[in-house]
Amino acid sequence: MSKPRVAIFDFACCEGCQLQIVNMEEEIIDLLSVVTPVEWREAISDQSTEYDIAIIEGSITRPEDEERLKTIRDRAKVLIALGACATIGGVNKLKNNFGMDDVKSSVYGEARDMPHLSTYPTKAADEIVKVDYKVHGCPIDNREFAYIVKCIATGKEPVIPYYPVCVECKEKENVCRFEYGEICLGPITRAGCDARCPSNGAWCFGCRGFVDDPNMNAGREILEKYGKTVEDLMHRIVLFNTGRKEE
Amino acid sequence: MDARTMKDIYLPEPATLLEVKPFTEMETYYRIKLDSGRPLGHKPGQFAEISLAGIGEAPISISSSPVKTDHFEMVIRNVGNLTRALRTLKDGDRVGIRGPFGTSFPVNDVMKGKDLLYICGGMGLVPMRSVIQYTLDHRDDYGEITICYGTKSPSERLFTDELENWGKRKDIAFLETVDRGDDSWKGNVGVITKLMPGISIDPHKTVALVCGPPIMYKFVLLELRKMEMSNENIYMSLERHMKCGVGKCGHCQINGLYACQDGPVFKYSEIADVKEAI
Amino acid sequence: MSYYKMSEEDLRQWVDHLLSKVTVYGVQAKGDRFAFNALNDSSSLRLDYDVTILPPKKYFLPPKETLLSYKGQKYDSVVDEKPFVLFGVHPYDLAAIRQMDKIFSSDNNDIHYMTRRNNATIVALDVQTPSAHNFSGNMNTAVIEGEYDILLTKVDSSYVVDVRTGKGKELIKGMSGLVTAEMALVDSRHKVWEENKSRLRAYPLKPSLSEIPGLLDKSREHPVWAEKAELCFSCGSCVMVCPTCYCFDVQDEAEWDLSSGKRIRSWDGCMLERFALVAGGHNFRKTKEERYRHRYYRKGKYVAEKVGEISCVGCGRCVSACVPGIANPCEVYNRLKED
Amino acid sequence: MGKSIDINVHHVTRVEGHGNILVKAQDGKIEKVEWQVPEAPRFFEAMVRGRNYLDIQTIVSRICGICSVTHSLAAIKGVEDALEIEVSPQTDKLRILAHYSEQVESHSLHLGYLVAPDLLGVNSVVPLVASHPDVVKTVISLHKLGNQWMELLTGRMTHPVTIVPGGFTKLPTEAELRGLQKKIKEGIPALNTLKDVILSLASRLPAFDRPTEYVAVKDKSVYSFYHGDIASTDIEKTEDVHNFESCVNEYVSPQSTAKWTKWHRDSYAVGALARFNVNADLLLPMAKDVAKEFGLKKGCCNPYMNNVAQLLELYQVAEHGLQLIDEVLTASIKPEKPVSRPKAGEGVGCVEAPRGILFHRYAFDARGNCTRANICIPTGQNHANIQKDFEVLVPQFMDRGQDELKLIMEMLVRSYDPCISCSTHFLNIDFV
Ligand SMILES: Cc1cc2nc3c(=O)[nH]c(=O)nc-3n(C[C@H](O)[C@H](O)[C@H](O)COP(=O)(O)OP(=O)(O)OC[C@H]3O[C@@H](n4cnc5c(N)ncnc54)[C@H](O)[C@@H]3O)c2cc1C
Ligand code: SF4
Ligand code: SF4
Ligand code: SF4
Repeated sequence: MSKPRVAIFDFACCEGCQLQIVNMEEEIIDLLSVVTPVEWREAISDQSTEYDIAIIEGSITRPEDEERLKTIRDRAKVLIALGACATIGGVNKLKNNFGMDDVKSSVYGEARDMPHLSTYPTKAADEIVKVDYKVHGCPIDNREFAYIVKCIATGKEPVIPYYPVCVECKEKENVCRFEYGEICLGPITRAGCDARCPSNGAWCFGCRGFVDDPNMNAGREILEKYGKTVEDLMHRIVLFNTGRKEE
Repeated sequence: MDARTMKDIYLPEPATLLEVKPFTEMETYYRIKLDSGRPLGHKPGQFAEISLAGIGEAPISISSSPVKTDHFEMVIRNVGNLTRALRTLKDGDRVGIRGPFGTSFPVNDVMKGKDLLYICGGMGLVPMRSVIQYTLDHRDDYGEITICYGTKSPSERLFTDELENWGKRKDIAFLETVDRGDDSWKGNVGVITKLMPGISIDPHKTVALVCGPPIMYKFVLLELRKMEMSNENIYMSLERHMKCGVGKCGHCQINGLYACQDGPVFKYSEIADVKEAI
Repeated sequence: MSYYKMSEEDLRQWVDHLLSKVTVYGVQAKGDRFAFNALNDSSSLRLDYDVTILPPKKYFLPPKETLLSYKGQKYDSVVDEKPFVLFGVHPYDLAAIRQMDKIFSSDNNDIHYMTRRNNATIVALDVQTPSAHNFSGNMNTAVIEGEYDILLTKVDSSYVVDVRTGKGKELIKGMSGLVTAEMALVDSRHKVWEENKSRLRAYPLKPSLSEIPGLLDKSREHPVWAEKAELCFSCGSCVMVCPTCYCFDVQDEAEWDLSSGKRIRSWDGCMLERFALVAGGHNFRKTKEERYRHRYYRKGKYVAEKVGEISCVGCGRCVSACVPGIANPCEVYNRLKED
Repeated sequence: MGKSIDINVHHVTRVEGHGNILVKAQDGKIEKVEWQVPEAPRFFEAMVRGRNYLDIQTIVSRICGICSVTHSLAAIKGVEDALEIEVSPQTDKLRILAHYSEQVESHSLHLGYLVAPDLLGVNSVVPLVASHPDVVKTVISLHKLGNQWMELLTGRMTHPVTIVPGGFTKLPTEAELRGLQKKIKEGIPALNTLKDVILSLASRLPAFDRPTEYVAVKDKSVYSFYHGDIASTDIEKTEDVHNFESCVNEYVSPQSTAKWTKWHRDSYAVGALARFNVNADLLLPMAKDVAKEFGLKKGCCNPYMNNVAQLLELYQVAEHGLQLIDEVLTASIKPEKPVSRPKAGEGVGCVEAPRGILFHRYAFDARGNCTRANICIPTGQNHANIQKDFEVLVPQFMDRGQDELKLIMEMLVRSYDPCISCSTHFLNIDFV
């Protein structure tokens, strides 16, 4: 591909993943040497319908967004889902644990039935269109983003960790959160974040989605060993992985 | 040990692709020369690591006979990053080479003077071709030579010119089959083991050499047993995931054996009890 | 061979002296645990630690390291030649380094590992505080003879400094007021050693060490593999923390110019799902059970046969790192012996 | 000239989130002037129900990537208020320090990447890389300072990890804090460069005054972002944060269906200018000097001057940040662990986001699970004020022609530094 044209689009999300691109700081200039941005509402004023690579941030929560996503997919040669909202639904899927009417009235009360408040259970991008690459995480890790962009530019399939966060957590020489009696989602969550949360004294929240074959059965038995229940585990899992069985 | 005088076992040597030729939809043929002019110096059955900077490295069998020293040949199936990138290269492009590595077929001792039975499934012909060529180059050193070759379909046959040649030769028996035929295919149809009952050999003066996809070995071995071949006289080349090729990375372990160093060519009697081998 | 006697205070002074000349990695507190890290001054050095979270292998085989750099299709070796001192290595970890040395120097010499190794001076330290999971007493590695440049043993309130090699001598050179240890003190280390051999046995090991390879030979179909593996997360924690595990992966990473970059080696592990997966999609150890079994065969037989001793040094790190609590080599080998 | 105008900016660019501007005028008669927000509603208040108090800040930080620390802090304060958790002075100082990092990150991003292109007459920061490399370098260095500062205190750039109810999961070391102090000091020359650039372009900020009410947090002795009551330029007395609902007075506008806010007038403004108008006397010397240089005085009612107020706040947090680090270092870092336990209760957390005052209210059951939440975000509070500005601005600037009017209107929206994706509570109006 000769210098691909890139457009970035956002759906329901906090735009924190786009911010990670901005957070590349000086490296953005390098990034611009590899791709040409043609639409990026948060950073530039241009808008375009012609692009090779579309980067999608955010979840799909309304019928009109679904249509917009399909149009983008049709136009783009390559579609990248950026961040947990797009790759797995992320926190937006917490909503799916409730009825939609309940969700609307609890926030908007009387106004809940207004047409622009239409909302349906949150979907990740790949529940609607084919996604070519996923940049996992909430927010994404911009080094991984840079790596994936470079791979696409060189025609290489990026090698994304398939194994759990524990691998990186060990490399970071952390004490396992389970030793502190906490439930950590590290053993079932895809690595690639450098065990960011455990390395900062927290448990893994599971924002990169599950590994290919999470051992849920083990999860259950082990909880007993640590005096926890399946409910405790689910309470934690729903945060980023509501309704997500496995990748 | 002074680091400066030690050789870096991971450092590829520069090499040039003399010829790049697509063989089938999936496989591409490469003729390669080391830039230093040094002959690769491989033995039949060995492999080398081929590198493309930025993409990666992979173990690939050397497909040509060691008799040719000014270049060597490889045939590579497009299955992933490196192999896909290699397919886009042109004559004159550069690659990196490490090797040769691994064990080889015993052309100069065990095989000498024996009848040879080659059984190659699909890509298995690629490593086997180096030893087939070698034994044909030294035809007088060996007894009867039988080559069995099976592919999934006629379009997947490799080295078709050579196959035709083998078919015409009177001093060897060449048998072929495909799993599924097509309109143009006039030959045998069926899996490779279907060829075997028709072959009559003297199990005591025959060496069998086997290479093919993981699934093939079990069935071929059953047939060889029926022919009363002893495990001592069966050689096979095995594939495993490999990262270093020099016995460090751990990926290619077959129980306690390293496919990169103890293999890829194994005498079957040495691995008959190695549970993960077949 | 020479023996000196130092108080803990002298020892710290010595470390500070070293720090003015060379990088020293020593054990420091990390939260409520311990880890090897670069020392800034001797005050944070802990000689009473029980076990470090990661073994010192990280200094010879780092979690991530650049093997080569490339520009176009031209490669160059990247070799880390900085000398350093590893201060306070316990005997079991030293035994593991001895095994790794064999792996990385035999047959094909790995200059990346070996250069670091040759540039390292190792100050060993006899265990003062046993960790809760250490069973090095069972593995013959609670005490080590040789392999080190200097060995420190705390006897009562002073340290015996046993200088073994030229590198060791170099390290102690320039220290003023060195006091030679009297022979009685040197000999009294045997008491410490005997004590360590018997107290570093957090778990019983029923088979003898020489028995283990044979036991494994006949235990491929043993039910213990499936039973334990049932709970395995394939998380690789056990291999990452193991001082004798050395499997690795290699990947290329491009710079932004897309034509130059690095070939990077990183830790990998046979417990991870795709470790033995080949291009055609065939996974030679597809199930958790196969992978779990492989690890114990590697420790007790495969690598053991290569290096001449059981490839578990009994540090107990895998025992504490495994969330489901299934990674205890003693438990596994005992089961094989029992049935 | 300028008789008929038809502006339809579908998604104002270089703002966080989606907002549209609509103006229709026929023969000089204005038919429609609207500020719309078609952002997909995200329902955070509904989603946190049933979640444990330990998870609240993790969820609500995802309301907004650019004010994630602020949302986390508001949530944590709300939780601690409800659960009656007291934190140590060390935690308090380090939180304020963490909060400052976001002001630096957000303000420098806003001024450098989003506003500067307008002032320099280009479409985005991209052409500036070639035309004004020094400006870009300066902006990057400040933005990076904010991010490194944030990463040190919160464990990450965007979506903090370490700040939790009761304290910090991981504390910075004293050496790291000293390193930060050094970096902040090194950042001051960059700030001066940015200031000089903006000063040289200040004349390009449209001259437009519209008196309105300004609302911000007020504390006794510091220019506050974190502690304090609710203050308004329309009244003397401050209001307790627990009564925030009676200040924001969310209502449905007859002109649109959006929920807007008002207090003593039709609309009020929040943000840097509001904070300045409320707290100007408490600025530290460096920021005071900058105000003087720009001629910015308390009582300013030109919304475009919000950009200048942001600039002087950069000085303010840098100077106060240095002081806070000194105080923490003097007391030396104590290894405290966060302590908290579940309990039924209700509480409010109020802090200043870079773009204005933010309120979170939560109720918890005895197990510490959330039963109710109400979040009132600054951009929601500014929407009505933007609309009112538009209504006065359009007739004043209509003569300038469609293109310039459009730019001036976009610049107005950007000057509020709206963070529309935050608008969990904002309803939009019919689209044309
Ligand atoms: C001794 C030996 C001889 C071989 N000879 C030939 C040959 O002559 N012709 C040929 O086409 N192929 C041969 N192979 C297989 C070849 O090495 C793999 O197809 C190649 O490594 C795939 O690399 P890639 O970068 O294209 O794929 P990747 O993108 O790296 O991977 C695709 C898939 O292959 C797996 N894989 C990665 N590396 C290896 C590896 N080194 N070995 C096996 N699987 C891997 C990955 O896990 C993944 O599932 C041989 C392998 C061995 C061990
Ligand atoms: S803290 Fe979490 S990620 Fe780290 S090792 Fe433990 S379970 Fe795995
Ligand atoms: S197997 Fe476990 S106990 Fe043995 S050396 Fe490795 S980590 Fe230590
Ligand atoms: S640490 Fe335990 S769960 Fe993880 S791979 Fe090893 S045995 Fe399996």
